[in-house]
Amino acid sequence: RPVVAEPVTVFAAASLKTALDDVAAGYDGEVTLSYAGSSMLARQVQQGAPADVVFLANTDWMDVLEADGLIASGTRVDLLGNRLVLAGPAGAAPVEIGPQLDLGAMLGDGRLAMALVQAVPAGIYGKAALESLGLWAAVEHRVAQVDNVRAALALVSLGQVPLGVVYATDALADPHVDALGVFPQSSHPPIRYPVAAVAGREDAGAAFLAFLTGPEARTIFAAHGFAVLGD
Amino acid sequence: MEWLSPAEWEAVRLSLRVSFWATLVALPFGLFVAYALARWRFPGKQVVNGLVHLPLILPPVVTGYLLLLVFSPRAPVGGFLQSLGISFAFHWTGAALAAGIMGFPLMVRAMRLSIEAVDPKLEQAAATLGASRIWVFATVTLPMVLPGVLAGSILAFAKAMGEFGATITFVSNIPGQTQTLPSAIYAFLQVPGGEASALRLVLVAVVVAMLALLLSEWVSRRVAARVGGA
Amino acid sequence: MEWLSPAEWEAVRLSLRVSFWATLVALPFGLFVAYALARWRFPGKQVVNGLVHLPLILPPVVTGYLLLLVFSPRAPVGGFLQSLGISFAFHWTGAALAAGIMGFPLMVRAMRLSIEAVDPKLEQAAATLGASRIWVFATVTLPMVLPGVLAGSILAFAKAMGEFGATITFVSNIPGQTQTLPSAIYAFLQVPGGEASALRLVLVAVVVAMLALLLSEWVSRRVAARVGGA
Amino acid sequence: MLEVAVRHRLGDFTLDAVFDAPQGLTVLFGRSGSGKTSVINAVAGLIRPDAGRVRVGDRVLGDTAQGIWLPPDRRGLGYIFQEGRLFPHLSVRQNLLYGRWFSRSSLPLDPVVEMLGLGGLLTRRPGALSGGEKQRVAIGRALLADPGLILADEPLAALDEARKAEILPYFERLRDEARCPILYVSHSAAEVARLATTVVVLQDGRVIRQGTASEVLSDPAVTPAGIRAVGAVLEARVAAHHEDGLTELDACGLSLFLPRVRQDIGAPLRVRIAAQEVILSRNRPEGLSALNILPGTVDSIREGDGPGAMVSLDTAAGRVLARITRRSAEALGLAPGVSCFAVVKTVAIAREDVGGA
Amino acid sequence: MLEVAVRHRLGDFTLDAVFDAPQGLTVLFGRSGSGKTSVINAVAGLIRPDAGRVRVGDRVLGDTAQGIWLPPDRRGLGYIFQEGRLFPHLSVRQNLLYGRWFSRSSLPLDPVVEMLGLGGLLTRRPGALSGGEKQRVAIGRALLADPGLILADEPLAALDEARKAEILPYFERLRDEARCPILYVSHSAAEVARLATTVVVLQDGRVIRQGTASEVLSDPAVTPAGIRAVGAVLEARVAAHHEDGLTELDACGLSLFLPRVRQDIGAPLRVRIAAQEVILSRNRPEGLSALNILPGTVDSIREGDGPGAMVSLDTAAGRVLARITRRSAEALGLAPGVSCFAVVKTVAIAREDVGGA
Ligand SMILES: Nc1ncnc2c1ncn2[C@@H]1O[C@H](COP(=O)(O)OP(=O)(O)OP(=O)(O)O)[C@@H](O)[C@H]1O
Ligand SMILES: Nc1ncnc2c1ncn2[C@@H]1O[C@H](COP(=O)(O)OP(=O)(O)OP(=O)(O)O)[C@@H](O)[C@H]1O
Ligand SMILES: [Mg+2]
Ligand SMILES: [Mg+2]
Repeated sequence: RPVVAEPVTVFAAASLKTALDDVAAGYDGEVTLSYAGSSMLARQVQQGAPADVVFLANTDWMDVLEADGLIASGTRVDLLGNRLVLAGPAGAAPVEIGPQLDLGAMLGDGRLAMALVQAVPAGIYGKAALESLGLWAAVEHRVAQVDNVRAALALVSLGQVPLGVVYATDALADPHVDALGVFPQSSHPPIRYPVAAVAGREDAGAAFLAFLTGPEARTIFAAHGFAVLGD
Repeated sequence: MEWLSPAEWEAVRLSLRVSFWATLVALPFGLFVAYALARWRFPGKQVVNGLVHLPLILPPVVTGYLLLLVFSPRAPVGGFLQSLGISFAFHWTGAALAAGIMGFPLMVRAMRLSIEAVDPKLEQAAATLGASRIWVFATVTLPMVLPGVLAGSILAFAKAMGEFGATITFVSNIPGQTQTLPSAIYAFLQVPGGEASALRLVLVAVVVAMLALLLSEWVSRRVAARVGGA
Repeated sequence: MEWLSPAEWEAVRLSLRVSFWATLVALPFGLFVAYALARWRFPGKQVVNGLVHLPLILPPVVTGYLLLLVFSPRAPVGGFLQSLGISFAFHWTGAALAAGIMGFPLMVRAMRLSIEAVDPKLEQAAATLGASRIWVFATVTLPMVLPGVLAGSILAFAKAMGEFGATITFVSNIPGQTQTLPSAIYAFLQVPGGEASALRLVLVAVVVAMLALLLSEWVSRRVAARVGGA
Repeated sequence: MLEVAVRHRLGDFTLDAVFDAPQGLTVLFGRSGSGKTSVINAVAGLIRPDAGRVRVGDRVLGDTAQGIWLPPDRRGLGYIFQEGRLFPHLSVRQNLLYGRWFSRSSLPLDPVVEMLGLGGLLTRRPGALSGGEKQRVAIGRALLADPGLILADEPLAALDEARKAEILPYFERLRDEARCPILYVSHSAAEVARLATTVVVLQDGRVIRQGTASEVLSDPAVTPAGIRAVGAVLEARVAAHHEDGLTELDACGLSLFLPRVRQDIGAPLRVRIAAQEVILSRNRPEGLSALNILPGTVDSIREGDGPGAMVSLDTAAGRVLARITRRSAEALGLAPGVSCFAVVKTVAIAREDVGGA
Repeated sequence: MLEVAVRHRLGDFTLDAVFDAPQGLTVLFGRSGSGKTSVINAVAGLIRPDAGRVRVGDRVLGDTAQGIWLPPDRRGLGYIFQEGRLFPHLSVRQNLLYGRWFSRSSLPLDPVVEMLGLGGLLTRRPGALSGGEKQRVAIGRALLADPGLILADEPLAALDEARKAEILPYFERLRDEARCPILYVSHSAAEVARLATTVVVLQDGRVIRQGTASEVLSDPAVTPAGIRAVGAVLEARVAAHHEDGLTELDACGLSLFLPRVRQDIGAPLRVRIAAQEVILSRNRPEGLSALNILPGTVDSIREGDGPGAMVSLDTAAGRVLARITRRSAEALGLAPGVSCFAVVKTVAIAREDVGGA
């Protein structure tokens, strides 16, 4: 590991903030972390943003960047994974998530909080999962979509809705919320957090990328509830 | 090819409805607060003034979050309203509430400026002719501040048409209920290749808001012509 | 315990700087546009009026995206500016640009209302005494619209303090560079357990904006007292 | 009838005016800046004085000692402001009718519109009126409020003579029909003499003199409106209307001829005779065009700074003042106790100097 | 010197005024709403008439036929508005000095402040002034702009007589020192007679009569200001200043006595003699206090609607008008060609009726 690394600018999905802040704190060099939504970050990279490393919550946008030739070849790694859970108020009874689940009954006259099902990854995955389990039709008109998964969690946390579909990492951190059940991994496309160096800036990003995939970082990510891929 | 999908039409209609009601309902409150800030002295005036500006200062998401906190069924206010059968959650009225609150500072400022510009000598003249305070307001102050009321309303309306962060946080995005144009636009912008669809909706929003603007300018000119005379 | 981390202090400072410059630079343009809209007749006036209101109508993300498309180093305009050594994208000046544009409609409306309230008879009187148009503006119109200029500026400043969507879309959220208070708040709200930190920053934002508001009210009262007299 | 006592500070200026006027029209007289408008504003309730009391008949409109200070809208006023203050957003008709919305009665619009010559203007807005037209609308607006107290601050200043001559009788009628007390500011001696029941003279915020029009205007020591305002006011009755257009008055046995007045025979009348229009003669003059010749005795001669002298003459009709040159006074050998004749032209007593008493 | 031709429509009102006035002070005279302010606004460039031409001396301020219409700030004006229009955000001093910022010269402030009695008010704002004080500041502001053309729209209307008497000589001096032409609106016959070089009478937007003050005011057919405005204006020279405070004038061989005037011996003077103040006598009257007795011949007798008759008398000093009753005219046997005497009191010729010619 180099003694003093070059300063590095990382554009990272906002949902990674807590974990990535911790990871960067252990990095022996200057790291600037810019957190925003994946789509914003990708567009900014498309427009020539001064990012050395991009770390997204969404493989689609990374695919776009890759297709545009904006990421350094061979640097892309799907570093983290996550799970979808059905979140409910703390203390509620756990359920088995499968085709037999009577989600409609569980909701009563309440709604199911999700991120935007057409636009935001957590929502897209959630809808896919519910569809593959045959549950979507029952709740399609009962979904309250919000612009990000944290807002969905907030709805559950505040009791505004009885249930929400969120990431495991989110449910873990909120004391008012429990994960009532985990969606089977097979029910939706794998949830990946790809990271890559930006084309033309791989020198600045290489060291940090290496650090991200190193053991120290892995431990921290795991502690925040992420599945660290590529083990 | 349909230019807008039925769901999108629904979003247009809903945006209009939300903006209209947000503006209309905010109007009397805005006028009252503007009048109080312009003309009265009372303890805590600066606090009221600050509160009115708050939605402008806070990131919209925070405003939406605070609204959630206040109006959620677990909160006292929300619980009380629910016991009365009033619920904003996931309902277009909640979207209107959020839009109204976000536009409130703009509305109040415009009205307040106009009220401050009214010559108190004219109000005095009305009083000497027997008009009580409320009549003075209705027959002299109000007609003279109409341009400001209009300007404030159009600002609030435009703001309501564009409001997104607070609305989606507070009432989420339920097609036909709370999916306004900006939510729909936002959704398109999140996915690769959604720009074209977003652009279509942006154009619709712009056209609608411009029509409202032109209408307000026209009304405003008529009002001004009436007052100006020479 | 430190109440704010150095990075957060940095965000506070940056927000202030961005809002200050956004307001200051927008001021002359706002005044000019407001005057033109209030007093001149020219073809395309309604188009200008519409353009001014656009940032209010569009979801902020759209405005930010449009700014990004225009001013990014890869776009013609942005490239040209960069060749002149002027850079907006991913720079604090870009945050100021975004904030200024978002506050522009509020500023212009307030100023325009004030200008429309100035009695042209006083301007005529100044002209008969030999003051050319520009002098009439500087010695009569401007002093009389100061309350409106101030109101418009404070609205724009408050808006700049709270602006988020357009800013983060245009210049991203780079600490020390483009991370304003609202962006920092946003980042905290995106992760579990960030609410407490977000709340702290919200309080800071509110306090700063309230101080600015109080200052403006105080200045405004002094100006009004000067003009009022009796 | 009208009791006013106001103490109030405005910057360096201190208003400290106390007066008590009988039923009728009270003129506030005084130089620019002497506090006339301030007094009226206090009576109207537009300023709340540091200390003060305002009473109209039995109605106490304000008494700071008792903590009473009625708001303007509960005082039943018709205030004609010095500067118009028309409502710019209302038409002339709406301006005129504004006060009627709030008063129980409803005076007819037409006579007032006609008197003020506003017929063609009813649909205009004030912005499209001339200065004098605005002033007339302001007068109409106050009168049509059917007030219990009229406050008129130089209501006729912007008007031409012909228009004044049309409006003055209206104020006279208001005064005479005892419809309501009137507080009236004017700089015109002719207006004062013709209208005033009582004159209150203000100077630097204080009342320096108060009395009937005849007392105040015939006091050569108090000539706030300049020397031309000095004159005597005689009380007379209409004796006959002659065919040649003259009216003969009986002023305590003396005949006075005037251009025809509208009052009926027997009606009391007040006639102001300006001091400068009186010619004196030791012998009864013959063959002059002047028809009014009043025998009398010189009471006093007061010499001024200039070439003039003010001669007070006691006649059967009352005190008459004559301002003549000192040279003439000497040439005629005038001195107290000397008898002589006052000659006054019929037409010199202009219409605005004649009013019902 | 001053050429004005304006055609302009304002709603129903059509202004169509054409006149051409020599150097000096031109009074616009006419009833309320006759178009006086509109004419002045056109001359000031505040309205751009449908068609018009305005010239002052050699300077063409506007000529719509040539497409010229100078903006107000390039016309070198001092406009005293009918309604004040002070700048509310500036102090009285700043208001007064406003025009000086833009004119090359800098008239001293103090004399104007003193004449207008504004000494104690310089630091105030207009909101804290009385009506008359505002008007005086407006006068001062216009005068201090050192204008090439003064436009004064009823500048003295809100002022008391004493203050008027202080300001009138200033306008006279401006007129006489040929400093700049003055266009002046007034409803007061005394002001007109004293100040006017030329009088332009407006009615319904048209010029119905134009001439010197003596011509217009002595024409009994044109009495726009009411019958009292009728009078003759005599030209005379100062003959002697007597010790008893009288000034003797020589009006073409006839002596006239006036209260002392400030003009030097030999200076030309204009004296207005109001028709109603003239007494006629067939015989030279003796023993009267009136000092001025002018022999003459009756030129015409014009009977009015009322009891009066207007007698024109040709005297050596010029035409004198006397308004007497028909009864007196008959009693004295007056008819054209009859010789008689006009009697005028010395003090009846008040100071505001006397001005340098
Ligand atoms: N904007 C307008 N629209 C219609 N008529 C108007 C307008 N402005 C003025 N007038 C009319 O034009 C006429 C002339 O107005 P102007 O102000 O010149 O009168 P004036 O002679 O100055 O009268 P005053 O002595 O009352 O001030 C008036 O009858 C007035 O009603
Ligand atoms: N707000 C104020 N502050 C200080 N002085 C004031 C204020 N308002 C009025 N004054 C002064 O009070 C005095 C009386 O004013 P007021 O308006 O009563 O005079 P007025 O008799 O009506 O005079 P005018 O005939 O000129 O209208 C004036 O000297 C004026 O300068
Ligand atoms: Mg006054
Ligand atoms: Mg006028």
